[in-house]
Amino acid sequence: MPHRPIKRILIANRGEIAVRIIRACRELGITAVAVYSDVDRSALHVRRANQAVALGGATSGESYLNKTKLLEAARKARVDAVHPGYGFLSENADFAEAVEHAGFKFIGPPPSAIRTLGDKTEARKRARELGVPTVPGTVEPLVDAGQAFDVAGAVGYPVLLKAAAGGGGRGMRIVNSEDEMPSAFATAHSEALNAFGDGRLYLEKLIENPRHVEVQVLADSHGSVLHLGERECSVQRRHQKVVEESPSPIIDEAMRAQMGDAAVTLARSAGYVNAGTVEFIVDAKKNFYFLEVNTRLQVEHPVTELVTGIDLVAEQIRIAGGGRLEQRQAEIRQRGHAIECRVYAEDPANRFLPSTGTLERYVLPEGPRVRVDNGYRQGDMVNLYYDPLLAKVVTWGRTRKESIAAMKRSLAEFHIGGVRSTIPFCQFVLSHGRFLKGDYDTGFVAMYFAPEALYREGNRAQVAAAIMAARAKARMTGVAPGDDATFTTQRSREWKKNRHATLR
Amino acid sequence: MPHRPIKRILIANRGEIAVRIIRACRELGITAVAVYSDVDRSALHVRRANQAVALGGATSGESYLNKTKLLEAARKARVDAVHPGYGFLSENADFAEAVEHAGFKFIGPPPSAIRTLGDKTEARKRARELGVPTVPGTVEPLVDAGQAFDVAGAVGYPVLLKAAAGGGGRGMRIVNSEDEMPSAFATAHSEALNAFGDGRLYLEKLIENPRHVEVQVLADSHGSVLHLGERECSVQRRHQKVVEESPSPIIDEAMRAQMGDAAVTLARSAGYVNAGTVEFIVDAKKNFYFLEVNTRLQVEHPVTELVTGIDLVAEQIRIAGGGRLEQRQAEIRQRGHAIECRVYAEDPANRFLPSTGTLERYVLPEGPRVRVDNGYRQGDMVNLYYDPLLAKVVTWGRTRKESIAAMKRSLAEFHIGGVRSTIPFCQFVLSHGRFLKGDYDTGFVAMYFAPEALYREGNRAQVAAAIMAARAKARMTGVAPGDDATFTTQRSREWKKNRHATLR
Amino acid sequence: MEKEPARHIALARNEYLVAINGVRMRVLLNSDGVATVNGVRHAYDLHESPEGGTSLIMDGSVFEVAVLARKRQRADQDGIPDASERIAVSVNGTDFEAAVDDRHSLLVKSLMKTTAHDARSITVRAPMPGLIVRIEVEAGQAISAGQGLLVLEAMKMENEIRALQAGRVKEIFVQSGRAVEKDERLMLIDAE
Amino acid sequence: MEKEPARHIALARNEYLVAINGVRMRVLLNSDGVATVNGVRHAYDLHESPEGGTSLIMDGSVFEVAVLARKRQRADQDGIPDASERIAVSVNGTDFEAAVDDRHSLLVKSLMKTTAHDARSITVRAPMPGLIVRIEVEAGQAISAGQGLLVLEAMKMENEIRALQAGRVKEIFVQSGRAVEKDERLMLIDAE
Repeated sequence: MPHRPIKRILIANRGEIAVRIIRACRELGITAVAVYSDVDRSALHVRRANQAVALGGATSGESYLNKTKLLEAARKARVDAVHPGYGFLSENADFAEAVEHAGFKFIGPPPSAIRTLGDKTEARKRARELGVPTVPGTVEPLVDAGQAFDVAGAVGYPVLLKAAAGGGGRGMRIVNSEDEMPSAFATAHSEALNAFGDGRLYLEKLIENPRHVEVQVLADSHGSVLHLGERECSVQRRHQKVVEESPSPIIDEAMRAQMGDAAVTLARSAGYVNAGTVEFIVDAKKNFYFLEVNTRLQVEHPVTELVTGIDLVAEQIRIAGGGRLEQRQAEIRQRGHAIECRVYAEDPANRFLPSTGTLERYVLPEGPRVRVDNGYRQGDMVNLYYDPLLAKVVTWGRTRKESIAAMKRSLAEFHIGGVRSTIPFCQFVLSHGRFLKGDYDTGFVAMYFAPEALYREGNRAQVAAAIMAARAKARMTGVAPGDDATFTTQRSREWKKNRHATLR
Repeated sequence: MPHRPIKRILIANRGEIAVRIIRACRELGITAVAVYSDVDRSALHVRRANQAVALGGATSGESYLNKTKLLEAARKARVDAVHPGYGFLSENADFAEAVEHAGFKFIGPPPSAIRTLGDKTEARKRARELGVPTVPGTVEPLVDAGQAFDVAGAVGYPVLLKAAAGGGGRGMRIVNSEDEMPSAFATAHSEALNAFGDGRLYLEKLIENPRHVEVQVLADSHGSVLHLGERECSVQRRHQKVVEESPSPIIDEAMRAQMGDAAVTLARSAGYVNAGTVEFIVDAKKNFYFLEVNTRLQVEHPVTELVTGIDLVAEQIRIAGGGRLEQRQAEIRQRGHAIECRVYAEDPANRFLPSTGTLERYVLPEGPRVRVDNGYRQGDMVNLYYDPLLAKVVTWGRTRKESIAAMKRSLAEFHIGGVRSTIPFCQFVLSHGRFLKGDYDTGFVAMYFAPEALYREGNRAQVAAAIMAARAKARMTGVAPGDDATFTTQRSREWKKNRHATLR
Repeated sequence: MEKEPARHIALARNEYLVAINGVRMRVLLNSDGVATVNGVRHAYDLHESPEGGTSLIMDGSVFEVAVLARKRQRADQDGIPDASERIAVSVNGTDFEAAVDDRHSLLVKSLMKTTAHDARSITVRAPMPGLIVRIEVEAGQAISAGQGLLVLEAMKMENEIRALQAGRVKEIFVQSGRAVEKDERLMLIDAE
Repeated sequence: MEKEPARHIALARNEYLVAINGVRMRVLLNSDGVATVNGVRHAYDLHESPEGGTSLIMDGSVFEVAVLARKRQRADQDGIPDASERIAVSVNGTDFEAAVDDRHSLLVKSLMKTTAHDARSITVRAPMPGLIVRIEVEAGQAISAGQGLLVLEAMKMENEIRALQAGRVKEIFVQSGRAVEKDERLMLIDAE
């Protein structure tokens, strides 16, 4: 099939990932066309694009999830290809198909590969067939809550209910006992239906507090499939990742090769093309089990980029344009160590609930070792319509110790005012002995984190805040510092004497 | 000699380099103490420090060049060491000595090494003795203008007059013929005297349009001396570097080893410790000649950091604390390619003259591949008192092509309003065929650059500016767009009819 | 000083009571550059910037500070407006929400009657802005601790709000499908 | 249109003459979202941000724009104040300095008499702000093209200002040691 060269790309996304893709386009000399909902009119991803097409609406359904509007925008802007980013329609095979039918390249895997590997149940079946280890549980989606009781009884509680279609923790519930099953099943089903339009669930034995380790895969349309090493993503709240690193502190060369081979085997079997991620859980004995495939770019892709030197988004675009992977597996080398901290508009002191408002202060870290993938500017509103990810801070060091030091320095420079963020939580993680030793798993947050550990500002910072607040109040009421200086030394005596004079 | 551990450092500098050193301190867990002149009271380097001591004054002489005040600040802040940065007192052996005598570590070479290698005349003599090639010219400083005539006659015009004490293009003049010698000698002498307090000059044959290539050296106090490869710095205006890259497009492994050996030999012979740079010029036949040693950190050190992964400032601090270099020469590897563009507050369309004012708009590039070492914030004043360097943009790529693409993308994102900058000049360089081919030398600017090449904004950008300006004027005068909509279609006829009605 | 009732504190004209995270500080602005906080004198240097952020150098240490927007006044549990000024300050990237009183606001407070508060009545408030997906109880219904009361959706996540203790639903202020603000009243529970 | 003298242009109330880098454009603000520039209609979308920078989407293309401070009015060569509004606009990181006229400023201009201009008299102005280090000529002195006139120091660099053509020094406005602003008059030269 002859490939039309990719000169113009529609980025069907928003926020930091849209900005990141736009940057790759600009470096490749490709015209980047942004789309925007009404509330995103002056968002950073619009400002950084070459061109922009309005989608209208505010909710995701009216805009970034609206296939018809997106295809219309692609036609209007006469693009050659569509990049879906992550989230939204990135794992939607129907959208990928519609994009290709409309005559545009979809920058991602073929619809068939999304269907085969994106469906968790199908993917698990395939993994079993290929000899890739999987966690005991259902192979087919559950028929009803009754079947859930039966299977859970067979593999033994605790078990995990998961959406067949989704990811990112939505439609996922831990069930500790029979009693919890009815409401857990109902909630997971409803969440899955709302989030993915598909309420099917499956069930598996819960491996308690595993590590979450994933392998990055790149495949071109000429049969070459590579893995780019692993990412350790075990620091999670609500089953969503917050801190990731590469390489994992527990994976050695041999295990990396084993997991990499498993990932490549799975991808190859499904005719996978473009970037994808094979997720595994690793138990305390370092046994790894296939979890699922994310048939798209991951939020945490930058840590792989920093250690391998490979630009995953640029590779995605090249692959979609029919290009060949330039490296062989033996040439992929990890250099040093990278960490990513996700900065969400959430209040870690209040169960990570979303925090909305205006970014009254928003100052990014700069300088050596740090990369910031960011989607906001000071003065922007953070609203309820979309994912609360503001930015990602990624640091690099020759050693894990160096990249942690760089991250702590960078997080201290990242000043957000007006909206709560996960920065203090990330600072907690980066200072915790378990994390520093690399000895942590997905139970880390539940086990060690308590909101009391946050905002441990020194007494001096509070004094500074008090002086600033008092000065602000004085300015509001027109009082100048020292207006009542006689009170400084001899308060009680002078008080009576001056009472009359100083009352306004 | 037992070393007191370095826990607190006074940074005797300002601007981006002070901020960069503060960041290294914070990553190493060291308390960073800034100093500031009156006009720098709220400068970024103060904001980023843990502590700050006022020096008072505005001019460099009253503040960052004032040894007494700096030593007093070091005592007051009870620091263990002083980092001089570059410029100011960084190459002043007397200051280094005074710092050590006052009981602080000087983060830089020993005063004896600064004296031996920092004095250009002495360094040239030593290089000749060691068999390192040098350019024909005087070995001793010139006695007077008369001697300058004699030597110039002997080696043949054109010749170069250079300050014995200085660097950075100050006190340097090209002399093409006898006629030019008197005024050139007077100006160079006067500039050198003002800038360095030392008017001595020397003279050498001008190698016309050489390349400027320098080698980074690191030496510890235990006898280990390494070189970290070269930097190509041939894009210069007024003999000052603007764009640098590593590796150089013309240096191969063999030449790198030769130049590296020469640099290490020189450093070792002078008992050099800490970071330093050995500068060479390279003629069209790839012969290299020793030029001078910079006994300090260079402005362009980040390109070396990006390709070697070594943090030069952190190494400087470790070395000053008595630490050993961890690598051996064979372990130093360059990975990929890095470029630096210096963003000066200068008007490239007007002979690179300084441009002062308020940074009404100051938006830094972000995202993959780019590092920004920056000293300013939006709203800051750029004044006449100090060096006009605002920030450095440094990009990395697996290949030179990739780092150039990342640089072009990053410069396009760097928005400065209110003050002219060298960004458009750097954009010119990054798009020039000669630069893209790597086929350029120090004659590049004189040969290819003309201000007409700048600000080639498309017609559409001008139209956008015109609309914005018209809207701003309308707002000032209280006119709303469409206020006179009748004029839109039938201007001339309507004009007379409405004349009365629309005149205020 | 912390236990002294607010109305008995005599403040100077340039003196303030500042409460941050439950810590009360008495701040006297002696002059421009000197403040006494809880009796300890602090020398500071502050140069305010038009761009918002600046540095406060206090006793030699640097704090990057910014005064954020003045918060709207919050009604307390009983609906009585709080006379204190709410000012948010960012210090080294952390937001501090300060309640600031001067002599005037203290006077206002001392004059306001406080309504008796029924400790057995619990107001359930929205922990975040969001959309009410469904309400799982009815007015008058007896509930047990941990029981789900309603489901709030925000940023595509459903969050179940549960009862902290057993009791009876007294009143429900919202309906399914409604968007609510953070801290908006959702239900009133009579605790057992 | 460019050669038409300004005073003969009839502008609508919502119409402007904008000169940028020597290019004159006639801008009609038809409505909020449509402008006609030199007869070409442009649809645009602009949402101004409180923080200064924003994006203008014009005919589908994005321009990151900001209106910078209004420049002080500049006296022209003959000391007559220029009635045009000077407005600096940043577009994609490049500053554009626009001279904007509306119907009123054009009227003012047409009423102002222009003084005859002596083409043989050249004003030497400071190319940048700086300090006069030394003056190398005297009033009345004959000078040749390229001859050094004075030395201006800025940011520790000495910059020699030289004569562009031969002539005679008519007047010197500054003294050694004085700080000067950009564009400040330094000398008057009678050209040969």
